[in-house]
Amino acid sequence: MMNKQIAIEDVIATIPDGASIMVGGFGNPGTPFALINELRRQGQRNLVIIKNDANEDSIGISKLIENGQVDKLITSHIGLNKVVVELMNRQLLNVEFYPQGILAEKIRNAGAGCFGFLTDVGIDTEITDKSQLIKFQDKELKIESALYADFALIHAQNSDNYGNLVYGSAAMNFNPLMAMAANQVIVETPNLVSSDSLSPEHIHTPSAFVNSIVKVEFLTHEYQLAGA
Amino acid sequence: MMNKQIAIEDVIATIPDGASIMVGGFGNPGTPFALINELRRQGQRNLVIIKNDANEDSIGISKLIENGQVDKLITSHIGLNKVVVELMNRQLLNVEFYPQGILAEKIRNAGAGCFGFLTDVGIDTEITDKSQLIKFQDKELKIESALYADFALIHAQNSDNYGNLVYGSAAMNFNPLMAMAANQVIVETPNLVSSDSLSPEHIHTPSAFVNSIVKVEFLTHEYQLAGA
Amino acid sequence: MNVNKIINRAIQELKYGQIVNLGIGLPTKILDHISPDLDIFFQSENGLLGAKKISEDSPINPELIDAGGTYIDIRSGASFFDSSVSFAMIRRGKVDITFMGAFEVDQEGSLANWKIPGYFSPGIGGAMELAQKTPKVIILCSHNDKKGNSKILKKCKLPLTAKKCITRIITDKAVLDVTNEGLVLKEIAEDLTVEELIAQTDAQLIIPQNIGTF
Amino acid sequence: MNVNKIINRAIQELKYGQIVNLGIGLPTKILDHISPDLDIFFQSENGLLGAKKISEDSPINPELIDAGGTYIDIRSGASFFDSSVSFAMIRRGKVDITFMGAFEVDQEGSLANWKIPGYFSPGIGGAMELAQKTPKVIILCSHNDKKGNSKILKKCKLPLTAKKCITRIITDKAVLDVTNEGLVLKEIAEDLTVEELIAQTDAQLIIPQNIGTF
Repeated sequence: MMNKQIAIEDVIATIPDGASIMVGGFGNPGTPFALINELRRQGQRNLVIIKNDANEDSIGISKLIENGQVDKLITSHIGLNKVVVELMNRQLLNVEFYPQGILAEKIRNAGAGCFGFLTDVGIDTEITDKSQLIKFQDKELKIESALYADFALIHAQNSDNYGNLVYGSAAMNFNPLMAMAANQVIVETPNLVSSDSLSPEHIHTPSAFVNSIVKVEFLTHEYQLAGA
Repeated sequence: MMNKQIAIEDVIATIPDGASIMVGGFGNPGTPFALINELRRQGQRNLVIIKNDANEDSIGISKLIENGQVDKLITSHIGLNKVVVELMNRQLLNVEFYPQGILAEKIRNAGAGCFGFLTDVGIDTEITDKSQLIKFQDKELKIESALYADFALIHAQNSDNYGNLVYGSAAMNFNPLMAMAANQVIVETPNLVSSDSLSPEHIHTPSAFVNSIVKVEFLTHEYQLAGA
Repeated sequence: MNVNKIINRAIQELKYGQIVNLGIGLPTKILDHISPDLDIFFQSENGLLGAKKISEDSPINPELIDAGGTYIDIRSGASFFDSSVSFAMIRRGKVDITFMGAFEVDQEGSLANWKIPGYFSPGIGGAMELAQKTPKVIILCSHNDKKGNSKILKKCKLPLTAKKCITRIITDKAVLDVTNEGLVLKEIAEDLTVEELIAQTDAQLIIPQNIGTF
Repeated sequence: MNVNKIINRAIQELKYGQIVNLGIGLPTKILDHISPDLDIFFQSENGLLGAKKISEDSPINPELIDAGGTYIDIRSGASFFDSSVSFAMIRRGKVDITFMGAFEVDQEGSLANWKIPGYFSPGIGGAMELAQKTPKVIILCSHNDKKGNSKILKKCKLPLTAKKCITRIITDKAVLDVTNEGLVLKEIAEDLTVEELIAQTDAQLIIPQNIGTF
């Protein structure tokens, strides 16, 4: 570990075709736009992307989807991206939906090194096939499997050289969960700061979960857009 | 919610005989000694106590156990408390042990409103009865049930009037997990501070999980002792 | 539809100290109309407690949005947390009230608001957990659709968000409570008769002696 | 038993940049002997990364202990987290090395260090997850017990902490590696012959051509 700083093109080049990639962010806040843009430039294909939403059209992961780099999207809600809804409806993109908190918990469960959890969310709805239910302690419950990934792309407000991360306001969302659940964690940050400027009590993601840090020299317009 | 501040004797009086109570702390740091001492004074009985350890003899939850108030202790390790080990060996106290991270995760799972999780920890050891194993995605796994409680007793370094909590250094440990898993959460803090002095990004336990706040006017000698 | 009528009636549900989640659409309009003095914590499922309408002269923080993607501000006592904690809060019933829109509701208290097969399937979002796990689920919707069909049905036909989850329904024409006995008319719009309301409602209504107006 | 010999040999396992957990007993003595310049992060399962031995003239922070209850300090780049994150880190294999004591180890790499039925059963603590989930599990123990019996067995008799989990065993007499073929002698104490070691060891040892001394 130690100095994990690396050039953006070098670290994105470690992602192969067919990789599963968790992407932080809920709408715009916390979305690692610079890492995504480099992935779009390098053009890896057959990707499985895991993100709360599909961003809006023409930005974020929507760029990867529109460019045909994504085979499957695992998500919660894509209602603010008509282009991706259209690609899904035309069966050009495989989309797997989960209730938002279940998606978060599947990722958290992987991050905790577990293999699944028991829930009753949605058991009275069409998202549950009654044949999957198990009886546990007199309740009808569903096993949701843990969701791991090969890579996570994370946007942090601050990072030190070790990869201790702090997120800004609502940009936290899925980022700390994905940083725990993925095997290789790549962080972009506009602020590479000294460790001594971070309070050890207020680290959101401890350095142990971070593999690579990219200093984003300037933030593109995407970071300034309205969210979702 | 709003002003949740309450006198220590009034809030501890809401705990009935037979209650299940999670108690924060790993060794001394994070142990709510003042709340425990009041529970000892009021003398509720037949309690189920859930804590990482049993503190050392004559302090913390050991006082409750030595006073015969505890029927059952759910814990991870009591090696630093010979008195409690002796009570267990003489079958005067029912003790249920879990691996430390499994105990933490059982509490976290309840805190997340789930009912259990799948793990392979300890499956090759005597803590696992092979008949409990289930096959899930080609792995032999154990279902660990979520661990809920009626009450949680929490020690926070800082709290505002709403119950936004911040823990000090290694005093965090089980406290934020228990604050989510218990139905009634009682916090003691030496520092009742204004909300504006807390950074919203650095709240460890959001106010939604806190029911009652006790301002501890002075800290007893127990808070100054060596840990564990 | 008289949106303001629904919103004004919805605001009467709010009490000092509550934690409240506002769904996208009609419910988020509550933030625009509420008195800033009311001591309420609005939870937004993208990970914050204490959302506040942004004032027009405040600078925008691009990292501070609500779950619908609108720029917001925060109040004193606010907190940020990750998405797993946000839904832990919801599944543990710590959000006191959720206001949601609806495509259909029924007299059993079931709700359909996330999918219209063949037309609209953007995903589930946070709706299922909010509907299933919040102690008080209050639906804000127009009483009838654009063609005049009742949205208040005997039985939902669309895929459910959650079964038997609704506490109260506030429309432009009525306030209805879901009870074990069925759907009880609590209040009726002041320009409507009970007979007119029944004619415009598919669900069976229980009509008590005393009915308020709004 | 020559404790310093074991500790000094153990310290040679440490490399720049590693994350290391130290079990109670022999392993925690590593903190006392290590160079402060070595850029290592010690994880303590009570919820911190970056533990450091407290210097004698430093004020004690009563909320800052390691998992064994000893007052410690933290280094630059340290972080605190809750117990679920602490064990998430462990179960995800983010702790590179764990040093642990042992009652018994065996030639299959299994470990017994948490319970002696009838004599010692203080609970499991963090041992099971650390042993099962850490990529490199290094055992530090005396080669023989006080009666001279080998702790390095063909098969553990005590309840296991974890099966086939050990990478390397460092005793006062030998350094042994667990391999698919069995227990390989890597290094031997300089005052001992291979024949003497074999006589003092219950487990079957694989003796390669080249053996180091320490």
